[in-house]
Amino acid sequence: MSPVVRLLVKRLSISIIVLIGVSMLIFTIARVIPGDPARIALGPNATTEQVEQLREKLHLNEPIWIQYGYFVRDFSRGDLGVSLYTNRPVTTDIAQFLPATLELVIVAGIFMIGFGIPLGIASARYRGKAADNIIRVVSLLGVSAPSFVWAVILMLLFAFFLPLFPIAGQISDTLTVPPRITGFLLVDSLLAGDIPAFLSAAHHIILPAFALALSGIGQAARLTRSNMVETYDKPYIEMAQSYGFPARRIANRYAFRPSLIPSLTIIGLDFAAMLGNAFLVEAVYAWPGLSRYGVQVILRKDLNAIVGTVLVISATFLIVNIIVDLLIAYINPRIRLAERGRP
Amino acid sequence: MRRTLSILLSNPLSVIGLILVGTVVFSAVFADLIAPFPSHRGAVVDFTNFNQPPHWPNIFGTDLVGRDVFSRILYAYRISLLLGVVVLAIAVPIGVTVGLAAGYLGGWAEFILMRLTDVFLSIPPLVLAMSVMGVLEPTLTNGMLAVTTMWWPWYARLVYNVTRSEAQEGYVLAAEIIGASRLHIMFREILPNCVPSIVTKMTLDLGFVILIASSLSFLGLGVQAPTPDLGSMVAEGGNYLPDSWWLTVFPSLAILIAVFGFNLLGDALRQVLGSDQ
Amino acid sequence: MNDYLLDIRDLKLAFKNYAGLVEVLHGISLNVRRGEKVALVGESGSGKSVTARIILGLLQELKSARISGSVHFEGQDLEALALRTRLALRGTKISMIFQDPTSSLNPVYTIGVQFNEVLRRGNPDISERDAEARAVALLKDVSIPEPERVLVSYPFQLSGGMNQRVMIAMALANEPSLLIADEPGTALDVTVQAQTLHLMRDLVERRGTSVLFISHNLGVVREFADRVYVIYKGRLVEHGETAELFHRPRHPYTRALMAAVPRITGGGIPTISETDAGFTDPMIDHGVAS
Amino acid sequence: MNDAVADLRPVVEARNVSKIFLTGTHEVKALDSVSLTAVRGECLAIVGESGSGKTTFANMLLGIYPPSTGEFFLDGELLPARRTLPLRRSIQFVQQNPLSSLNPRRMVGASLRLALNVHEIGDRPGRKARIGALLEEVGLPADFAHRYPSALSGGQRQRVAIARALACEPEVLVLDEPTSALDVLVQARVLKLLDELRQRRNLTYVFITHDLGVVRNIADRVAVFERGRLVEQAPTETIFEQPANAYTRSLIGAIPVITDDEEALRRKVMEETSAG
Repeated sequence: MSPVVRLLVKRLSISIIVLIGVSMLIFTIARVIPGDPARIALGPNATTEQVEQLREKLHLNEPIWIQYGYFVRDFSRGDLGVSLYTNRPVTTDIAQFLPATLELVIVAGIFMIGFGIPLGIASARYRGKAADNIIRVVSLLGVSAPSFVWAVILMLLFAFFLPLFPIAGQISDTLTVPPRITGFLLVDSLLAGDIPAFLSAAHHIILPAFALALSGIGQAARLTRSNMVETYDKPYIEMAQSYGFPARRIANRYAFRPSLIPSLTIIGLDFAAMLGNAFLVEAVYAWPGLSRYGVQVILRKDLNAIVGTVLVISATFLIVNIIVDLLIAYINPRIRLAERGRP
Repeated sequence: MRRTLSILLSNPLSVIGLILVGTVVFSAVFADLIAPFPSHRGAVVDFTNFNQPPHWPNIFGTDLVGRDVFSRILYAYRISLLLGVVVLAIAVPIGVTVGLAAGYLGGWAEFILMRLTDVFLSIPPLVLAMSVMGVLEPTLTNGMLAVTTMWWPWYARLVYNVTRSEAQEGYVLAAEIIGASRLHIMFREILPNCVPSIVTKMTLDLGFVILIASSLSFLGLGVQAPTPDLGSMVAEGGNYLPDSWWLTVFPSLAILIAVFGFNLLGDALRQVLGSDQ
Repeated sequence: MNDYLLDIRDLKLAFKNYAGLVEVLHGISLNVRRGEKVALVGESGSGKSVTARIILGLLQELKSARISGSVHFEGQDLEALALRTRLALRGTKISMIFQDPTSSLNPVYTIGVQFNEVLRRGNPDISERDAEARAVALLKDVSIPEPERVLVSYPFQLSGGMNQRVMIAMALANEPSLLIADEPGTALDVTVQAQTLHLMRDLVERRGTSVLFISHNLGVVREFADRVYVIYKGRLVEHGETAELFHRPRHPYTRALMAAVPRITGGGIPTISETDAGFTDPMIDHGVAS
Repeated sequence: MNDAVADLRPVVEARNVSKIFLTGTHEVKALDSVSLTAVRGECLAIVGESGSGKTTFANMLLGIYPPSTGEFFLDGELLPARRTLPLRRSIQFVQQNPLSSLNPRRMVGASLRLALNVHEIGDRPGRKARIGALLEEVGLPADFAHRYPSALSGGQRQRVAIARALACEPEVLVLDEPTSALDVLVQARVLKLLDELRQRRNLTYVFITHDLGVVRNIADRVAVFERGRLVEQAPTETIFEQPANAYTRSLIGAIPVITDDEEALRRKVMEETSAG
């Protein structure tokens, strides 16, 4: 078995253990609710019999581990139960709302890497100089406000005062939405060959994605900088300098790649944070993603929907982490090739 | 200590951080004395002076029921800082103990504790806090509980990493050879060497707790009205953009300034204490 | 002018920190002729490694470093050269070997990739195929048995001794006139260190490369160098031809240093006085027979 | 008379000790059935290069991990895998790098006090005086107890590490390259101290090193390890004058020396190699 395959198998099995842990944790949290979820779901006008029927249906009268057993049984059939809020299967709800959120997060992730890492490289290369200080302050500002603050500020600046971008929504109202294939509007509009729709969707996503990405950009820049500055102290950088390679080449080639290895793990975690922060940005820009659904189901103590939503988000995060691990393995030959035995 | 301070004061950014943090802490502690309208922290209604842009004496304007935005920001700082201190006071000891045990003992303890930590870390922080907050009544205590739930794993991970590398150091081996107990080695030998990293992170985190708590209340899952809260102020004001801009802009800037201050200070400490992770 | 390849005059170095200036070099003057192997020997913190880095211009990039004095290389004043010209000397006319070979090679690129870049420093137009052929030949010169296999390996896959040979081959690849060796092989086992040192000596003698050899190990210096400078706390204290200096050390510091080395012929652990009396006495120069 | 006989009994004995490490999928034999003894008051040097197994041997003697097969004995008693406090106290350790072996955030006095506290040596008030005495015994002023390691030089730190090992009042001291991180002048002073302490306290040294020059002048007996095997053991004089093993000869031949006498010895040893 090649080392990469072994790594993948190991990571996958750990992720599954963690996911089981997440399901148990969130299941426990969802079941310690004070008050009767059935009563809350049915409202004050329902009769006692109706409430009792729903409790029976949701197995609420059984001990919690039995309830968890039912949950696992249903889950293995791809059934996350029915939402008490929408009266639809939770899987249907998630399939409807998740793509918009993922689309937002992916675009924000591209911004985070595309802006954050080059800023970090520049900062490290000019460490101690003016450019470094400016980048450090700006990236610190980036991480110093929650996404909703950036969302509000960007909206004020670039949608109201300078009306460059639309205020809300995913696509212009005057356009017909392209047929849903992947759920990702940017992809679907391209698949449909509908260029105006694509441009409108792109136009709509820039501001929320940037608001979501700002703290990630700052974090990525800071991380890249600090890991690269550490790498600059390594003997192999001094050796590269002793060969007179240009500073830019030393930064981009000799210092960047080794320092990316520790940065990538944290960037993966930041991606997770963005999945959560997307809730904040979606609320500001009326983005039709998982946010409103998630907040509503939490406020209504909609057990199945809460568990389902959190599980899907965690699974997405774990998948991202596995991808990050594979990227690290690709960059780091020590992982890619089995290490020599040590005495 | 004196060396630490003299290095801190020699860097303009750290000085700015100190000033910002000092200002925030001062205004939270002495809100009663500074706030022009102390009673506006509660459910006061003044329909003769509502939704007014900044003017004297309401320098940050008034909200939809006529309360002074500036006064409310001061009291919001007080609650945010209290929340931050309490959360860290609970989360740090838990996280540190878990991290030390997992990092030093290894084996099954490490596997179980770190997988447990992974479980918490693989739910986005905000989503975890939201779920806890959602099932509980939205009170300040429960807010603290929700944020603590998501906070300790970060300390567990930090201390675990530091412990793992410190455990390779000769002084740990030396203590083992002498026959010192595991508790001694964990808490008296290794822990002091984790302190710089922990202190740095705590400084940064006082800012980030404010950030997360405001995010929760922004979504309506935090401290409830009429208690002043920066997140809910932004959320309320957001509906009246761009005309009543002061309702959102000032609380937003208040969050930014507080978190930025703690970040500057934490960064400076990181450099001085040499705890770059 | 003189015929020195490297001529350092009254070199001073200080570092500025928050507490003030810390002087590291108090004005040292030393030279290396063409084809000569000169050692700079001293304990840790004596200033020997920073001297090497000043020659290459690596310390000048530090904001905290204060440097004065002159460094002439091939008759040119290095400080007077434009940065670009000075950079052009590195890796072509002057190259350097570092203490720990394995951590001095970049961990994420293969030896072949790194070798290729070094060769491109000397000849930017060299083709991929020529570069590989040249690398293989150079690795053979340092007695590496399977050069093709080594070129596709990463540093962590090779032993310390093997990496040391690779580093020597790289340093000599562009036929520099001056090789600076900073504690070469100190991180290696004695037998490996002995082998690579002999190898390096043979190679530089055959090519007529000058060497500035920096070490704390008197034994290694005695075997390698033609001429020796002894440095103590940023000051040169004694200078002479190797045989002369080792037979008749005159400076109190040099004598203490030599007395402190345990002999394999026995004689017990030397008694070294706890005081450093006389260590800062003026420099003794044995002169050089021409 | 009885004392003399007792003194020749081994204090430390290793019987057929082997260690196998698992790295990934394959096994590495770090030590291959080594048997060795050290008698009371002796300095036994263990010499070898990296991968020779000398550090593995020391680690198992110290109980850091158990041997895969074979046993260690102390004063004729089998050493168990889990060491009791009295056994820990009997075998102490001085590491190569004092910068790492002293806790940077604990004062020198606290590091020494730990040993006294763990083994309940002396009463509480007496421990302070004992710490001062230990520091003076290794040639440091007593008030160094209130310093942090960062305020000491390399040689001073190593003296503190030695004092800490002595605080346990051990019988056996395992010294792992105790002077190789030090400058040569400091090394000579620390070696002198170690030699005096051994005589004064009748300690047994297991001295792990790669530096044959040091070995020649401090050890009574030498054991040469090569790739996990004990290839030669003999009194120091014999090892240097008439080395029997080819590897031992190559080690001696590789030492950089500074006098003509040493060079002559080295040449003699190497000639025997080519002749043999």
